[in-house]
This record gives sequence, structure tokens and C-alpha cells, in this order.
Amino acid sequence: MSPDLRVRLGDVELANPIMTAAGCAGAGRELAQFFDVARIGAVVTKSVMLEPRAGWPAPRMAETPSGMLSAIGLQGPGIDVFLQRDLPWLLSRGGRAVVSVAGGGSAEYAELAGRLSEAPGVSVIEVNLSSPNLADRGRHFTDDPAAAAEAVRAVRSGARSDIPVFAKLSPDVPDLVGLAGACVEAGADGLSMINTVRGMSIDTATMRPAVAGGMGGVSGPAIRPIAVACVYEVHAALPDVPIIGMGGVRTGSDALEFVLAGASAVAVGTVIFHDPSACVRILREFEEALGEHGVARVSDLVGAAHRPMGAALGR
Amino acid sequence: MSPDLRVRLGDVELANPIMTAAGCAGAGRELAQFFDVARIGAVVTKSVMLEPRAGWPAPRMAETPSGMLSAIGLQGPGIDVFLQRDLPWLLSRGGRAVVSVAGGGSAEYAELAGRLSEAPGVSVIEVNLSSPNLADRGRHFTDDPAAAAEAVRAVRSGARSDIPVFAKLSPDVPDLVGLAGACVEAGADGLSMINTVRGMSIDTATMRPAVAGGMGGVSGPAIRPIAVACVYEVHAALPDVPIIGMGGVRTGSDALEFVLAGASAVAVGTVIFHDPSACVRILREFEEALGEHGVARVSDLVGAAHRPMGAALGR
Amino acid sequence: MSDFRPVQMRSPVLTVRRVDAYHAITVVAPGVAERFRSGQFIAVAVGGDQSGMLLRRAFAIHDVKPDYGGTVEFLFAVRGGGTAWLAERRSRDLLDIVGPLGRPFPLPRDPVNCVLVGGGYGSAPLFPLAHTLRGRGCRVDFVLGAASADRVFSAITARRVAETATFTTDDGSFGVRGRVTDALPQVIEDARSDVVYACGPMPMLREVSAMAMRHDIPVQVSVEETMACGTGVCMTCVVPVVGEDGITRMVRSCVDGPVFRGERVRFDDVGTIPFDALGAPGWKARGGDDPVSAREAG
Amino acid sequence: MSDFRPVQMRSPVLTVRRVDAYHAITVVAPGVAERFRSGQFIAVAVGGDQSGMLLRRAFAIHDVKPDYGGTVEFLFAVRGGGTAWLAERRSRDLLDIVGPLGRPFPLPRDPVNCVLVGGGYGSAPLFPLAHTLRGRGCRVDFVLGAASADRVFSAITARRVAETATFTTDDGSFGVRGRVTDALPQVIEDARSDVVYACGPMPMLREVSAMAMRHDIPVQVSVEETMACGTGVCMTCVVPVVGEDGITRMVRSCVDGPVFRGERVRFDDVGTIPFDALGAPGWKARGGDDPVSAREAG
Ligand SMILES: Cc1cc2nc3c(=O)[nH]c(=O)nc-3n(C[C@H](O)[C@H](O)[C@H](O)COP(=O)(O)OP(=O)(O)OC[C@H]3O[C@@H](n4cnc5c(N)ncnc54)[C@H](O)[C@@H]3O)c2cc1C
Ligand SMILES: Cc1cc2nc3c(=O)[nH]c(=O)nc-3n(C[C@H](O)[C@H](O)[C@H](O)COP(=O)(O)OP(=O)(O)OC[C@H]3O[C@@H](n4cnc5c(N)ncnc54)[C@H](O)[C@@H]3O)c2cc1C
Ligand SMILES: Cc1cc2nc3c(=O)[nH]c(=O)nc-3n(C[C@H](O)[C@H](O)[C@H](O)COP(=O)(O)O)c2cc1C
Ligand SMILES: Cc1cc2nc3c(=O)[nH]c(=O)nc-3n(C[C@H](O)[C@H](O)[C@H](O)COP(=O)(O)O)c2cc1C
Ligand code: FES
Ligand code: FES
Repeated sequence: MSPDLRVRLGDVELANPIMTAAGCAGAGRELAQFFDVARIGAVVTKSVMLEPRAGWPAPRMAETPSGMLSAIGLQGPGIDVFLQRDLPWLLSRGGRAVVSVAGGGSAEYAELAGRLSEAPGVSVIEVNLSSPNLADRGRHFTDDPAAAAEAVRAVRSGARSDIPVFAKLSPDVPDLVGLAGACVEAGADGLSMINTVRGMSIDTATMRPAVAGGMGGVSGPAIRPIAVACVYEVHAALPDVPIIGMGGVRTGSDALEFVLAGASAVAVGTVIFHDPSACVRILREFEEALGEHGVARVSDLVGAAHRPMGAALGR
Repeated sequence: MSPDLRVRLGDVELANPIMTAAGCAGAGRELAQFFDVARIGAVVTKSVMLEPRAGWPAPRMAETPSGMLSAIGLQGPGIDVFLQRDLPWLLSRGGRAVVSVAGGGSAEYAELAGRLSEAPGVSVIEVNLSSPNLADRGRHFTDDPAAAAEAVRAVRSGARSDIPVFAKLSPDVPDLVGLAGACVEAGADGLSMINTVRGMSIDTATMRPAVAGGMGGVSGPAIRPIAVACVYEVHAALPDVPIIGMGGVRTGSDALEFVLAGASAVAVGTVIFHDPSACVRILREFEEALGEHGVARVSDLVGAAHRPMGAALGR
Repeated sequence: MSDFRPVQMRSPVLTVRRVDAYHAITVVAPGVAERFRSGQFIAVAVGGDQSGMLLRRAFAIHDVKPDYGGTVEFLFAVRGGGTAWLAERRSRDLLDIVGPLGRPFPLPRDPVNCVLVGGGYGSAPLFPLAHTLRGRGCRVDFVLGAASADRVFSAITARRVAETATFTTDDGSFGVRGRVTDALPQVIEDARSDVVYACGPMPMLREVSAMAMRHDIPVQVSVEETMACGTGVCMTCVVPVVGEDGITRMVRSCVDGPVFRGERVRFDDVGTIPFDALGAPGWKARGGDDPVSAREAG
Repeated sequence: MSDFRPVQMRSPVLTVRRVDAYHAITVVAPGVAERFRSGQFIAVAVGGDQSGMLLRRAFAIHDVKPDYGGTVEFLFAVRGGGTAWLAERRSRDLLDIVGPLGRPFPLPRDPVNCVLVGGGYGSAPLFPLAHTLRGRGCRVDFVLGAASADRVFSAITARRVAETATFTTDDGSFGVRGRVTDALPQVIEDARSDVVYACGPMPMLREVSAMAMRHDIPVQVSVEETMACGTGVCMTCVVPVVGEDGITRMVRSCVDGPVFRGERVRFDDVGTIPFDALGAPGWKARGGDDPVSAREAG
């Protein structure tokens, strides 16, 4: 008997826990050349902003050991184009849409949430809190739990009540558990983590920073142990809050690692660049791993690594 | 003409900038089987404590993509054995000794510094601030700039005035630049960074954390972009403070990357496990890279990536 | 050819050859070969299953043959870890490739005179293009340049396929000393070229485009920007390009390119966000809209 | 043999063979071969220059031959990424190896009766040991066990070298159904064994040691703990071992082992810090000495 892969993110049920990570899959269209996007749990879109945004100049990336450094700067066409072109396409293919939003302040976040709530078919809204808070000299919302909470509150109030709101956290914060708690307090139905880790590469030929933005974000398998630690720690503190775990997932076993740490769903980011079919491959490997363990329901495994030895399966 | 590789760490001059990282080379004896330890800039010893310490149970490590997770727990024989056995051996081979110390509180730090100052031949004392502060429920000294400053002050006051004191920082702190400033204010002659990054692996077979300590530290090339960002940022804020840069150095080009970011010397840690001759290989590659760039003095390159385009060499 | 979608496959290596300063690898990749059109590229995973090199490497397709159901050849110079690893492949090894990717060279409807300008390994995609153009009755002239003789590409094939083939090297070790742009105007005039196709480094493409514009003939350039995915999802490979509507956008060179009309690429602004680009800071005044901070994740 | 230091070298692969469930690789490594003593191991870098797998893999040396100046053979089962990569090597590939590493099996001065007990690939280091012991006039008896027939090691060689060879398999597919420890007491009695040498999983070593102690004969065990460096600098490979002075220390199995006197290894406490170990929490009261916190870097 194949395991029951269904997972819940707040009030929403997904057919399986494997999804794309924001900014690593567009809105699904390019990946549909390689697999049927309806087969995975959900497509998390590139963070959408109100207006078109050009982002950072090139070079925008550098390869790093088992990872990459990137500084894209939230390039995108804005919410209008997203609602006219990208979202309908994804829904027409039977894909589940988790829409990531990025704003410069509460008003923008609320407006984005409102616009998405008018459109049919948005399953979850993910709040990218690593965008610059214009009211605070461009510091990120995650730098200040109060600012993060305000952004979450804005999205929650702007969004239809049946759409779960997930707050996406960066690991580069003074107190991750405190930040997570503040977001939940402010109405987040769940948490997504982690965003990229702050980093830098210097091109030894030019002797300059390798990406035009100077600093960038590290992603990929290199950061997986950092991400697993974040998920584990936040799940320990807030065991009832669903988590979308991510950071360097490359195989089904990696996805399982996140579930054991406490994630209800798992997103695949940078590894998509390596393998455009990664999500379906990982889903298959994940299902096989569950079978080998004789697990009936993936939900039984969420946070299993926290349980005392021998009770991992909670049976 | 071969480039001038000499670098200064406070009042001490080293023949070249390549050294071992604390805890990755013992006190040099095992590596001496593979190369002459007098050839590298210095050997940084495993952190020494006052008393013998057994550390964490096994398993103490797990491999991670381009890195490893470890939780050793400062196992060591204590300062007496170090002074009787390890330090004399290193000095007898002509090695330069940078001695890392770890204490549970200011009194221990001061005592360690005093003991080391009585012994001849200690070039630099490195203060490992990632050891548990017993007065603060075992939180690390780096978690609190005031506690870190106090530990540094204790070492500085206990140490002979001609021995430079370097404060070793962890990247997992709310405000790295603030912490660095507090350490310098407290008398640190320089900074070492970075220590390992907090992380976790879960063994999907046993469904338990892969290392006995649960959480561990990530090291190796995976963390290099994180480390380079830390060095860059602190050098930007405190350009006159010498930095020993480390985190995933694998090649001479990686070492150069740290120098360009602002490091005066570069330590090699985890990569020694991969290649016991790494330090001398990296030194050779580093020298070659300088030659290719036509650089006369390594000191000309320290922080060069901060300079405006075209002025990288400061000439 | 109804299905233009790229495919992903594990392709057996047929041959690995040294060609002067380059390595040429031929893989058996029927799905790629049958979909291929000149100017497209493949993205190759490097380093094996547990590789620390996560990103695929992009290579122009240099040749496609019907053998074994369809083979694909690409040429490369060893540069860093990925190309070093590729150079060590042997026949029967498997390569994980994705392709064909990108917008191909648009082909003229009529049998016009085409000059093909290549710099270094940028010459690679021009060879299949030359064959296709010849098949359509076009005149083909080559202008190929490189740093030195061992980096000039397939000179013999070029001479065979084209009406004329002009070679330039920086050091004068082969053909004319100088750059392709030194030789190009004369070739355009002698051959009465109607269109220019070019592939090579950005500065070369900029000059070639400027020349074509001065001669008032269309120019198609294939650009090279660092690419993380090659499939259009990562947004790392952008260049500023002016659209039909006159608006400059940061477009993806992997799917909207790598081939662009030369006069539309804002070569002088490559590596910047032009102030008038769609979504540039201050592009549409919303009051205090700041450039995205450096800590930006995406 | 005045120089016992391990060497690091790039060794060409001579052969890669399948042996039942195992792969056997022979490399040309004169420096390792000439220094080798039974029980020592090599540490092999895996995945190539840009590998994401940073740590060397440890393998017991199974055979050493004088050909080509000195060759070294090791056997392994594919387990994870590193062994999978090794299994794909071909002759003439280069392997970066360090060795010989570790404390070898101590040899008896007199020609005594030795029983050699191996579990799975743990049998590997017992073969060169058997040859050496035979060379010294010792009687050798083998007890080799594994999960199934295809995991039993070199049965033919074992029969040839030893006086007797007893085989056990968990599934009974070869030899006696059961474990080596089921067969061992009888062998010890029949062969009047004077000393036991054992290599295999920790639980097996614990039982073998207990048996030897009951028979009041010395036992040398080769343990296997996860190792990051193999050279003694990382402190990851520790096991609790009682010293000559009666004090338990966390000792490095790579340099102080992998061979220990069985009765000195605190098998029941493997994976813990025994409370009475040197430097254990509270070992020497200094008031409030806490176990090192989980965020501990080193
Ligand atoms: C559309 C396109 C077609 C190309 N065709 C060819 C070809 O036919 N022959 C050839 O030799 N090279 C070609 N290149 C360049 C080739 O992709 C790089 O030389 C190669 O990626 C270098 O990899 P490396 O591991 O050796 O170098 P490294 O410097 O180690 O690579 C590190 C990272 O930077 C990226 N990178 C480095 N240089 C380039 C570059 N010039 N362009 C894009 N990304 C780069 C790599 O993909 C990798 O992610 C092409 C590039 C593009 C974008
Ligand atoms: C002294 C010694 C001698 C050994 N001799 C042999 C031998 O002759 N034949 C053989 O097949 N195996 C032997 N092993 C075990 C062998 O080292 C592991 O099977 C191998 O490291 C697994 O690597 P992997 O990449 O396939 O597995 P992975 O699970 O991917 O390895 C991940 C990490 O864990 C470490 N690791 C995993 N399993 C073990 C293990 N059992 N022991 C130590 N480290 C481990 C690896 O070194 C690596 O760092 C020996 C181990 C030791 C310590
Ligand atoms: C190129 C790139 C673009 C990204 N864009 C976004 C984004 O728009 N919004 C967001 O919340 N996260 C973004 N991320 C972060 C990823 O969603 C993910 O959190 C992070 O990369 C860690 O996962 P990974 O290691 O699997 O990539 C981006 C990451 C990359 C590499
Ligand atoms: C096994 C191990 C032990 C370590 N022990 C210490 C230590 O005793 N004291 C210390 O300050 N840092 C210690 N470190 C941290 C290293 O010195 C270094 O800061 C870190 O590993 C980053 O460098 P790397 O990536 O080159 O290893 C240890 C690291 C490892 C992997
Ligand atoms: S390379 Fe990823 S979008 Fe072009
Ligand atoms: S494996 Fe590093 S000390 Fe033993």
C-alpha cells in the first residue's frame, strides 16, 4: 500500500508535501516543459510585488561549493501581469498556487493580499519578509519582529479568511524563535523557512565582489544543515504551527530530513536549476523512502526526530 | 621576484599568512607527518581549557554537502598537559604557536592567559568565545557582547603585554559588527572569524539527529560565502583591526578571497581532514596567485575588494 | 517538428576529442538533435551525482548528426572546475544534459548574403547556422577571430562551407593580426552582405552591431551572460534589451535569447539597470521607492 | 622499515573487481605498501576535485603485493555516495589516498594458536594478518560471518590459509546459520586458541571480547567509529577505552586504534561519555561544571 502523502497547511490540504521554492520556478510555466505541474503539492511563485521591478544588475550569481550566491533583487512584472498571465496559466494546468508576496510596507502587503483574494484559485499566500522595509531605511522586515508582525497582520487582514497566510523567515536574525512567535501572534497560519543565508563571493581575477549587489544570498545543499536546525528549533518551540521547510533539498531523503525536523511540506529551490525535473524526482524518492520505513501517513512523521528514541514513529 | 608574504598580527610578524584553524590540527604533531610545520605562518592549536575535558559522545560528526557538521565539545587534556607536551613539541620543530583558549568564565580565561604567558614561545592567544559561559546558564560568550568583552578583557589582563590577543567570533550573533567592536574596545588586538555555523543533520535511517549533541557546527567550503561576508563587513567597519579569516578555505584562491575581503591571515580548518597537506599546498597556490597578479606584498591586498574599481591594488 | 520543448536526458558520450585549444564532446542525444535549431545551446550537469558544482554549464551546439538516432557535439575551452571535469570524460560515460535551449537564430526567408562573425568559442553555433543558410541558398561569409591560432575555430570547415573565410588573431599567429571588427567592414562590402550573425564576447558584439547599423543591415547576436538554470526560472542571466514597444526590459538571455537583434541590446548598459528600464528604481514614481537592498534574497 | 609515517599519494587504479557483494580496488601505492602492517587502513578521497563529499573514506587494507613497486587492495560494499563513486572507478583513474593509518594488530612473539573472527567486510584486515601469523609459525583458524552468502569474505582464501575456516550467515545461505559468536566457543576449544583477533560491528566485538575473557585468552579488536580525518586531528572518532592506569579516556580510534585490546574497550558505553571518564562532566569537581552546550563549536 502506498503511503498517504496528503498534508495540511492550515485549512488547505495538499496532495503531497513537495513544492517549489519562491523565485526558483517562476510560476510553473517553464518547468511544465519537464513535468506536469499538477503532480506536485504546489507551485510557490516568484515573490510578486505591486509594481514591475527590474532588480539588481548582472552578474547576479556566483557558484559556491554545493550552492550558489544570488542577488536578483525581486525582478518581476508586478501583480497586474501576474494576475492576468501567470496565475491563470498555472490554474489552467491544474497546479496548486502558493503565491509569494513582497511589499515595501504594510499598505502594499495588504493591497497585494486583497488583490490575490479577489482572484480565484490562490491556495496559500506566503509573505516574503526579506524584502526591504521602506519605512525603516530599507532594513528587512525580518530584522525587527514588530515590523515583521505588522507586515503579516497587513496580509492577514487583506486576505480572504479561508486563505492561509505563511510568513517566510530568514535565518539571519537575532532570535528566530522570537520572530516566528511574533509572526504567529500576528496571524500567520504557518511559517516558511529558510530564505537564503547572507553571503559574499569575491572574484579573485577582478578582485571585486562577484555579484553586482555585493552581498547576496547563499542557497542550495550547502545551507541544508543550517535550514534543518532552524526548522527543528522553531518546531520545538511552536509544535502546532505548520512549517514549509526548505534549504538545499536535493533528494527525497533530504525532504524526509525536513519532515522529521518538523516541516509539514518541503520546498525545492536551487536544485531545480541543477535538475529541472527535481520536484517530481524528489516526490518519487520521498514516497519510496516512506515505503521503506513502512510509514502509512507522512503526517505521522512530522517532527518525529523530536520524539524520544524508539518512539520516532509515534506508534 | 617572489612576493613578500610577511603579515603582521598586532605586534607579531608571521612569515606568511597561512595557518591552521583551531581544533583542526591538534598542536601540529600529527600534521608534521605530512609537512614541515615551520613552513606555514602559524599553527593555531585546539582550544585549551584549564582541566581535561571529555567532550561530547560519538557520533560527533556527519558529512554535509561540501562541509561537515561536528559537535566535539572541546575534548582536550587541559593546560598542564598542553604546556608539558604539546607546546614544547611545536616549538622544538620551529613552529609558530597561536594558542586558542576556552574558559567557562573570566577567571578561567585570565588564568589560562597567565599560564601561557609564563611559558616561552606563545606568539598569539586566540580567545574562543564560543565556549559556554557558566555564569550565564551556558550561553556562549558571543551571545552577549558584554560577556564577550569581559572574557577578552580577562585574557588581555592575564596575558603578557607583548602577546597579541585575538577574539574568535561566531557568525550566529545578532550583531557581528557590534560584537567585534566590543571585543576590540575590551583590548582585543585582532579578530578571528568565523567559527562554525550552527546546524543540524537528521539521520533518515534512525530518524534521530545525526550527531549525539543534536545541534552541531557546520564547517568547510559550504560556509565560505558566509565567512567571506562576515570578514568583509567587519573589515569595512573596523579597517585597522587585523583579522584572521577562515571558513572553508580549500585552495590558494580561496585564501586570496579572504585577504581581499579584509583578512591579514587565513586559517585552514576542515579541509585539512580532506587533505592533510592542505596548508602547504594552499600556501604554494596562494603565492602563485599573487605572482600571477604581479603583487609585490600580500599586505597590499588586504581588503582590496573594498576599494573602488580599478584601484583594487591600491597603486 | 511540432514539439519544441527541451528535454532532459542522460546521454552517453560517443567521443571526446582535442581540437587545438578546445575539447569537443559528442553525445548521443536523439531528443535534443531532432529538436535542434541553429543558435540553441545545451546545459550540462558537471561533476557527477555528489558534485559540489551545482549549476549546469551552457554550451552552444556545434554540430548535430543523425548517427545513433541523433548526436550532438559541443566544443569548449577548459576554464574552471566544470570544464576541467568535462575534459576528463571518456566515451560511454553518461552526461546529464538539458536541451535544446534558447531562441535560435532567425533565418531569412530569401536567399540573401549572410556574414557570420565569431570570436573564440563563440564561433561554435555559427557552423550549423552556415549549413542551414547554405541549404536555403544563402551566400555565407565567415569572419572568425581569436586570441591565437590554436583558438581559431574549425578553419578548414569554414573555408569549405563558406564563400569566403577571413581569420583574425590578436597575435597575428593565424590570418590577419587584429580583431574581427577590423576585417568585417571590408567583408560586408565585398560580399554585399544583407545580414550579420555574430557570437562572441559582449564588446565584440557591441562593435559588430554598431557596424551593421552603420551599414544599415540587420544583425543577430548571440550573447553570453552567466546562467544558473538555462531554463528561464532563476532570473540570473538578464540583459537590458529594448522591446518592440520601445521600452527597455531586463530580459532573460536563456529563453528570450541568447539570440537578440543586435540593435535592441543596450550593450553600453550591460551590467547595469538602465534608469529607464521597466521597473528600474524610480521608473514609476511611487514616492521613495528605493533600490532593493543588498541583503535581498530574491 | 624505519619510517612508519603515513604517506599521501595519487595512486593509479590497477584493477576494479566485483567480488560477490563487494568491490575490490587495487591501487599502485608503493609508499603505503612498504610501510603497511596488518590491521592498518587507508583513507581515500572520493568524488574528485570539486566533490561535495569532503571527508575521506576509511578502508582496511586487504592485501599488499610487491608488483609495480607495491600495490594495495581494499574491499568495500556500496553504501552511500562515496562508495558508489569508488565502485565506478576504472583502471588508470587516480585515487588520492593516505596511509597506512592506525595501530596495527600486535603480533605474538611465539608461534601460538590464533583465531581470527570477522563480520562482513570486517574480515578484510584479517587476511594479511593470517598470512603474517602463518609466516611466524602460528596456527590460524577463521570464523567469518555475514548476513548472507554473497557477503562472506574470500571463503576460498580463508580455507587455504587457515587450519580451519568456519562460516556463519544470518540466513543460513552459506555455512552455519547464525552468528560468528555462536560458532566461536567451539572453535576456541577445538583449536586450543591462545589469542583472538576480531574485526566487525561493535556488538559483535563486544560479544567476542566477552567470550575471550571467559576463556581467559587475550583478544585484539579492530573497531569502526565514524572518522572525519583518519589522521588524529579532528577528535570525531573517539571510543571510551580503559588505559593501563585504570582510567577511562575518550581515545581516537584512528591513531590510538583501530586495534585495541578487547577487554579495555568499554563497549557498553560506546556512544556515551562514561561518568568516570577523564574530563567527563563532574569528573573533577570544579563547581557547576556543565556539560558543554549543544552549540559548542569544537
Ligand atoms: C549560451 C551560452 C553558450 C555557451 N557556449 C559555449 C561554448 O560553446 N563553448 C565554451 O567553451 N563555452 C561556452 N559558454 C561558456 C561556458 O558556459 C563557460 O565557459 C562554462 O560555464 C565555464 O564553466 P567552468 O566550470 O569551467 O568555469 P567556472 O568559472 O568554474 O564556472 C563557475 C560558474 O560560472 C558560470 N560561468 C563561468 N563562465 C561563464 C561564461 N563565460 N558564461 C556563462 N556562465 C559562465 C558557470 O556556468 C558556473 O556556474 C557558453 C555560455 C553561454 C551562456
Ligand atoms: C578503520 C575503518 C576501516 C574500514 N574498513 C572498511 C572496509 O574494509 N570495507 C568497507 O566496505 N568499509 C570499511 N569501513 C567503513 C567505510 O569507511 C564506510 O563504509 C564508508 O565510509 C561509507 O562511505 P559512503 O560515502 O559510501 O557512505 P556515506 O554514508 O555516504 O558516508 C557519509 C559519511 O559517513 C562516514 N561513514 C559512513 N559509514 C561509516 C562507517 N561504517 N564507518 C566509518 N565512517 C563511516 C563516511 O566516511 C562519510 O564521512 C571502514 C571504516 C573504518 C573506520
Ligand atoms: C535565484 C533565487 C531567487 C529567489 N527568489 C525568491 C523570492 O522571490 N522570494 C522568496 O521568498 N525567496 C526567494 N528565494 C529563496 C528560496 O525560495 C529559498 O528560500 C532558498 O533559496 C533556500 O532554498 P534552496 O536552497 O532550496 O534554494 C530565491 C532563491 C534563489 C536562489
Ligand atoms: C572538528 C572541529 C573542531 C573544532 N574545534 C575548534 C576549537 O577547539 N576551537 C575553536 O575556536 N574552533 C574550533 N573549530 C572551528 C574552526 O577553527 C573554524 O573556525 C571553522 O571550522 C571554520 O573553518 P573551516 O571551514 O576551514 O573548518 C573546530 C572545527 C571543527 C570542524
Ligand atoms: S539562466 Fe536562469 S533564467 Fe536564464
Ligand atoms: S578521525 Fe579524526 S581524530 Fe580520528
